[in-house]
Amino acid sequence: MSQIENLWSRRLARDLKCLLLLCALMCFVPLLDLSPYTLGILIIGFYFALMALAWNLLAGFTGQFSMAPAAFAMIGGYIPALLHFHLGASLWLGIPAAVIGSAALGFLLGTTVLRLKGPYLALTTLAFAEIARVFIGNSHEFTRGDQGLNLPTLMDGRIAYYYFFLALVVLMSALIFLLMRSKYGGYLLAIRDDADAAESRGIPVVRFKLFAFTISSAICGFAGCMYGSFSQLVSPELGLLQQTGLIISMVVIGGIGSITGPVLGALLVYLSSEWLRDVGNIQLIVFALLVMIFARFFRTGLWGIFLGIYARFKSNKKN
Amino acid sequence: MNYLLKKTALVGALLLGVSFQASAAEPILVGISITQSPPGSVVQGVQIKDALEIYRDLVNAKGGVLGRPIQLVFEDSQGLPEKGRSAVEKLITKDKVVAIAGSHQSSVCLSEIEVAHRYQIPYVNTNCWADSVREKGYPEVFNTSPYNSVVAKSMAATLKAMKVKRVVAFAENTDYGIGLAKGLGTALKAAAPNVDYKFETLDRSSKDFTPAILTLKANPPDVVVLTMLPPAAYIALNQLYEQGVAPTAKTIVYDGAGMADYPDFWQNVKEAGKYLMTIGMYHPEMNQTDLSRQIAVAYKRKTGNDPNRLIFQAVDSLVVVVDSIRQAKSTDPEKMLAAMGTGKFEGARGTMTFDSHQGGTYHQWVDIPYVNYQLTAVNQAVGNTTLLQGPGMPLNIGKLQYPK
Amino acid sequence: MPLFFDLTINGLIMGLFYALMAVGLAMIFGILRIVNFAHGEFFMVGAYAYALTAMKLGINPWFALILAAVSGAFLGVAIEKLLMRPLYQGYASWSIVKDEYAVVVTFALSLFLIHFVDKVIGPSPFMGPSLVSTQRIAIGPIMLNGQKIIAAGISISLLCGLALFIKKSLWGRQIQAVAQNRFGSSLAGIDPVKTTSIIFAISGMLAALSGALLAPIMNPAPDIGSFPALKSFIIVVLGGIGSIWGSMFAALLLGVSESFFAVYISYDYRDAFGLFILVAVLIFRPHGLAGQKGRGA
Amino acid sequence: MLDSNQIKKIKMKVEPLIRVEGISKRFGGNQAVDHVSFDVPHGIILGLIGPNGSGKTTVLNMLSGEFFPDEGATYLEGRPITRLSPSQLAHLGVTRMFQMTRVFGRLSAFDNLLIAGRAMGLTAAEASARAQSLIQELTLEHVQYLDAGQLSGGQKKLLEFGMCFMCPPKVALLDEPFAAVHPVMRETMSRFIQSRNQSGQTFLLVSHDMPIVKILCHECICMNTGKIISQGLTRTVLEDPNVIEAYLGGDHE
Repeated sequence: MSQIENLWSRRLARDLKCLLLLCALMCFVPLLDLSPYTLGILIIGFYFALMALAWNLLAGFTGQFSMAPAAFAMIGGYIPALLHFHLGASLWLGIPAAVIGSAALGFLLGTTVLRLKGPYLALTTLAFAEIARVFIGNSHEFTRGDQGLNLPTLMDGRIAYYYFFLALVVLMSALIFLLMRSKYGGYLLAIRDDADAAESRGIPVVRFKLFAFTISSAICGFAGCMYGSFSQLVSPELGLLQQTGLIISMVVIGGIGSITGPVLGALLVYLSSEWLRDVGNIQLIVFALLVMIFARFFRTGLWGIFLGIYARFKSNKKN
Repeated sequence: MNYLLKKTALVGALLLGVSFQASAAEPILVGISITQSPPGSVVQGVQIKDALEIYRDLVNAKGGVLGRPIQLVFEDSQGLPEKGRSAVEKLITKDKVVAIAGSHQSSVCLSEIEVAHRYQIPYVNTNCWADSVREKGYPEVFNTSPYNSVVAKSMAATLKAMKVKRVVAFAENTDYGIGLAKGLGTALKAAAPNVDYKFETLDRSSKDFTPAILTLKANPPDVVVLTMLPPAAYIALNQLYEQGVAPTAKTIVYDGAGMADYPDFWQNVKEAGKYLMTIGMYHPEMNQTDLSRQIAVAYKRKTGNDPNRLIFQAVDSLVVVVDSIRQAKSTDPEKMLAAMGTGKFEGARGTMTFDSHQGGTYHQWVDIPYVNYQLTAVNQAVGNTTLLQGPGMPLNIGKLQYPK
Repeated sequence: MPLFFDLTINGLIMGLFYALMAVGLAMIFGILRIVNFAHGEFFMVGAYAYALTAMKLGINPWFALILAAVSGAFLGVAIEKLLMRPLYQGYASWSIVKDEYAVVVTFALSLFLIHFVDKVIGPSPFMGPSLVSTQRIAIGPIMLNGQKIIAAGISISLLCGLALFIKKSLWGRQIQAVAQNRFGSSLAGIDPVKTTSIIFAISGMLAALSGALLAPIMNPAPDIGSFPALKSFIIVVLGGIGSIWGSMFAALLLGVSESFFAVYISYDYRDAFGLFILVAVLIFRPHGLAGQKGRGA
Repeated sequence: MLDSNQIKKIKMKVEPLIRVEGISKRFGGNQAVDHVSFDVPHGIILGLIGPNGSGKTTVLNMLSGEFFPDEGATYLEGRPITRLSPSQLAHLGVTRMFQMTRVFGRLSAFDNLLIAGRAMGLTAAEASARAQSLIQELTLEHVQYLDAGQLSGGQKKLLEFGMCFMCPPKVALLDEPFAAVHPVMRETMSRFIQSRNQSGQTFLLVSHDMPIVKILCHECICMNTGKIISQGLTRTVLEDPNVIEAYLGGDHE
C-alpha cells in the first residue's frame, strides 16, 4: 500500500467503502428467509453496532474512555417508556425526548467528568452508570423496578425492523464519517493522541471532549430507545455493566478507531455469542476467553488484520 | 480467528445432531424458560429442570401423548426479564414449541407472557407469585403457581390467630416482594384491623441488612415477616438472629417465600433457621396422589434430596400442558388453550382447574393446597417440622414454639 | 442513643471489610494506574477456596484461610504474568490503549471466572464454616456475630501489617518507588516487573482473605464479587490513587455513612449512596480525600 | 502626521511584545518561580537559561497557559493574558513547543500539520499548501506520510516546529528544542530559527546548550532557584560570575 494511503482522509474513505460494502451485503440477508428469531438476533446485533459506533466515537476517536454507554441506552429506553407508562405519550414524542434527554444528561456528566483523565474518567462514568441503574432498578413505584416497562412497537414485521435498523447503522456511520472528515474530526483525533499538545495547537480541548461526549450519549440514548421499541420492553438490565463490557469488547475485537471495525465486531460478537448459547450455554465462558485472546494478541482487531492482509495483497500485486 | 471458526463448526455440528434426533421421531416440543446462570436463582432453575425431566420420562415411558414423545427445550433466562423475553421468543419462533412452562420469577414472567401473548402460545406459569401476572388477563397464561393473594390471606389469618400487636415485614424490592407485603397489609386490615403493620423494602442485591434490623432492636415487633427470596433472605435471616432481634421469646420470623424446603436452606442458615415459621406449598403430610409418590421416589433417586413444592409445581405445570394436548387431541394452540380453560387436570398436588374471572386469580388454580409449619431444630427435614396448619385444615397455633 | 451506637459499630465493621477488599485494588491502581475489574473475583475465589476446602475436604478452617490467601496470591501473579505484562513493557504506549486494554482484559477475566465457577462448582450459594462456634456474642448492649469479631480483628492486623510492610520492608520501599516513577526506579536498579507481580500477589491475597473471612457472613455465590468490587472502586477513588491510608480511611467512612444513610434516608438506594459520594468527590476533589495534587493526573 | 506604519513602529518601541510582571508559582513546598519580571521585545531571540530546577520551564508554562501564576501578570502587546488557556493564547499568537516532543502519534506527519493549520483557522486548501511548503523547508518529504509516532526524535521536533509555524505566531516559546537531537537536525533547526528570525519572528528559547545559545540568542536571561540572577546581552550574561557560579553549583548538586 503506497504511503500516501496513510493519510487520514484516505484511511477514512477506505473505511467507509468497506462499511457500505458490508451493509450492502447485509441487505441481502433477509432473502435467505431466516426465522423471525434469527432476524431478531441480527436486529439486536445492529443495535449493538450503533452502541459500538457511539462508544468508538468517544474512545476510538476522542480518547475518552467512558463506562456509561449502556447506562445511556437504558436512559434513552426509559424516557419514552416512562412517558408512555405515566402519561400515555406516543413514541413519536418519546423518541426525540429520549435523544434530547440522554444528550442533556451526557452534557451534564461531561461537564463534570471531562477534566478527569484515564482511570478517573472510567470510574466516574462507571459510578454514574451504576447510580442510574440502581435508581431505575429500585424505584419500584416509579419505574416498576427490575421487571421493566413495556414500550409500543414502531412497526410490525421483523423484515421492516431489520431494514430500519440497517438503515440506522448506515446513517449513523455516514454521519460519523462526515464528522471525522471535517476539521472537527481532526480536532478529536488530536485530542485522542495528545490532549495537551492539541490544546497548545489552539484546539479548545474541553469543549470538543464535551461535544464528542454529548453526541455519543445522544446516539446511545437513541439506540436504546429504538431497541426498546423493537423488543417492546426496557429493563434496568439494558444498563448493566456487562452490557458496556460487551460493547467495549465488540469495538476491541472489531478494531478500535475505525468505523467498519465496531460494526463488524458488534455483529460477529453478538451472533457468535448467540450460537454459543446452544452449546450447553457456555457462551459467556468462551466469549470471555475470546475477548482476552483478541485484546492480548490482535490489538488492532479484525479491521487491523484485514488492512494488514489488504496491504500485503496490494504490495504482492505490485511486484 | 480460526478459534472462532472451530467453535462455530462445532456448534454447527451439534445443531445438526439435535435436529437429526428431532426429525427421527417427530416429538412434541415444549419450551422451558428457567434460570440456568446468575444473577437469577439457579437453584430454583435446577430443581424445576430435574422435576420436568422426571415427568417427561414418565410420560414418554407410557408412550408419550397422541403417540408422540414429549421433548423439552430448555432456555436460560438468567432471571433477567430481557433474557427471558428473548428466550421465549427463540423457543416460539425458532424451536416452534407448542407451549411454554417453567418460569419461576415474577419479573421474568411479566416480560415472557408479553411474547406468549403476541404469538398466542400457551404459557403455564410454574412459580411466579405476583398478582400482576394474572391481572394482565392474557388468555394464553395459566397459573399452577402459588399466588400472592392466597399467601397473603393465609399469612394474615395466621397472624390474626397469633393475636399479634405489631408486625414488621421486610420486602425485597421486586413485584413479588412488594406485592406480597402490600397484599398482606390489605389482608390484615380485613382480618385483624387493630394490628400495627408496616413494611420496609430492601435492595435484595445488598449484602448487609443489619441497619434495617437494628432499627427494630430497641422495640422488637411480635412478628418479622420476610417476603424475600434466597440468597438475600438467608442473609437477612442470619442477621436477624445475630442481632438478637428474632427469633426470641417475644419475636418470631414468618417466611412468606416458602424457602424452608429449598435444598440449600440449611447450608445457608444455621441457628437462625430454628423457630422459623413459614408458609409452605408442600408438606409430606399433604394427601399424596400416586403421581406425587412416583415423582418423590424418582426425584430422591435422581438427586438424593427430598422433593419440595417447587418439584410438584413444575410437574403440575407440565401436566397441564401434556393433558391439554391429550384432551384437545391436538397440539394446536387454540384447542390446547380451550382445553386448559375448561378441563380438569390430575396434578401431583391434586385436581387442578382454572378460574375464569378477570383479576388477581384469572386462569389461576385457586384452591391450591398450602400449609403453615415451623422449624424446631437445625438441619430439620420438612417431614419432621411442626405442622401448624395442614392442607385445607384449620390453623392450630397452639403448637407454635418460642425460644426459651 | 443505642441505635446510633449500633449503627456506628456495624458501619465500622463493614468498613474494615471494605478496607481489606480495597487496599489491594488501591495498590494496583497506584502502581499501574489501571482499574482491575476482576478484583471482585479475587474475593470470590478466596471465599470459594476457603468454604470448599473447609467443608468438602473438612480441613481446619484456619488452615483453609491460609489456603484461600495462597490461592488468591497465585491468581494475582497469574493474571499479572499472563495479562498485565503488556501494560508496562512498551506494548501499549498510548494511555487510551492502556486503559482500554486493562478494562477489556480484566472485565473479560471477571466474566470468565464468574461463569467458570458457576459451571464447574455450581451456582447455589452456601455459608462457609465459621472460625468460631458461637454464632453470636453479646458485648454489653451490642450483639455481634462471632465470625464478624474475629474477621474484624484479623482485618485490622492485616491492614496494619501491610502498612508496616510498605513503609519498612525493602519490597515495600521498592513498591513505593515504582509507584512514584516506574522509569526512574528501573534506572535505580529496581525491577518494576517483579515489583508489579508482588503487588498483584498481595492484592489478590488480601481480596481472597476478605472473601474467606466473609464467606460465613455473605453466603458466597459465583457472582458475589461484584459487590466488594464496586465498593472497592468507590473507596480507591475516595482515598486518592494509590494512597493506602487514604483507602483505609475512606473505607471506614463509607461503611459508617452507608449504614446511617440506609436507616435515615433509604434502604433502597443504599448502594447508590457510595457512588453519589464518589461522583461528588471526583468533581470537587479530583485527587481523592487524601491524595495530593500532582501535575496533571 | 504619522502614517499607521510609523505609529506601529513607535508602539513597538514603547510596548514590548511580551511583558512579564512579578509572576510567582509554588508547587507544594518549593517556590518554583519567585517574582520574576522581564520583557520580550519584538523580533528578538531571547534565551532563558539556568541550571536544572531553576524554574525556566515553569516560566514558559505560565506564559503558554499550561498553568496560571499564583501572583503577577503577563501581557501580550499590553493586553493581559495571565489567565488565558493555551488554546486561546495560541490563537493570539503565543505558541509553544514542548521539551518532551508532543505530536499526534497515530496520524501521519502531514495530517499533523493539516490539523494544526485548521485549528488556527486556515481553510483546507491553505492548510495543505502551507503543509507542503513546510514539509520541504523542514526536509521531511520522505516521512510525511508515516505516522508521527514512528518518526525519530529529531523528525518529531521538526514536525512540531512545522505545526507551530503553520500560522506564524507572534512569539514562539521553545522548550529545550535541541535536547537529544541528532547534530544534522540541530543544524536544520537553528537554520530554520535564524531564517524565521530574519523575517522578524520573535523567539523565547529555553535551553541548556550554551554553544547554540551563544550562536542564536541576542539576549539572555539566567534564572536560578526561581529568581533572575542575570540579564542582558548573551555574551555578558554568560560571562557573569553569578551565572557561572550558579551552573557550577548546579553541577555540584
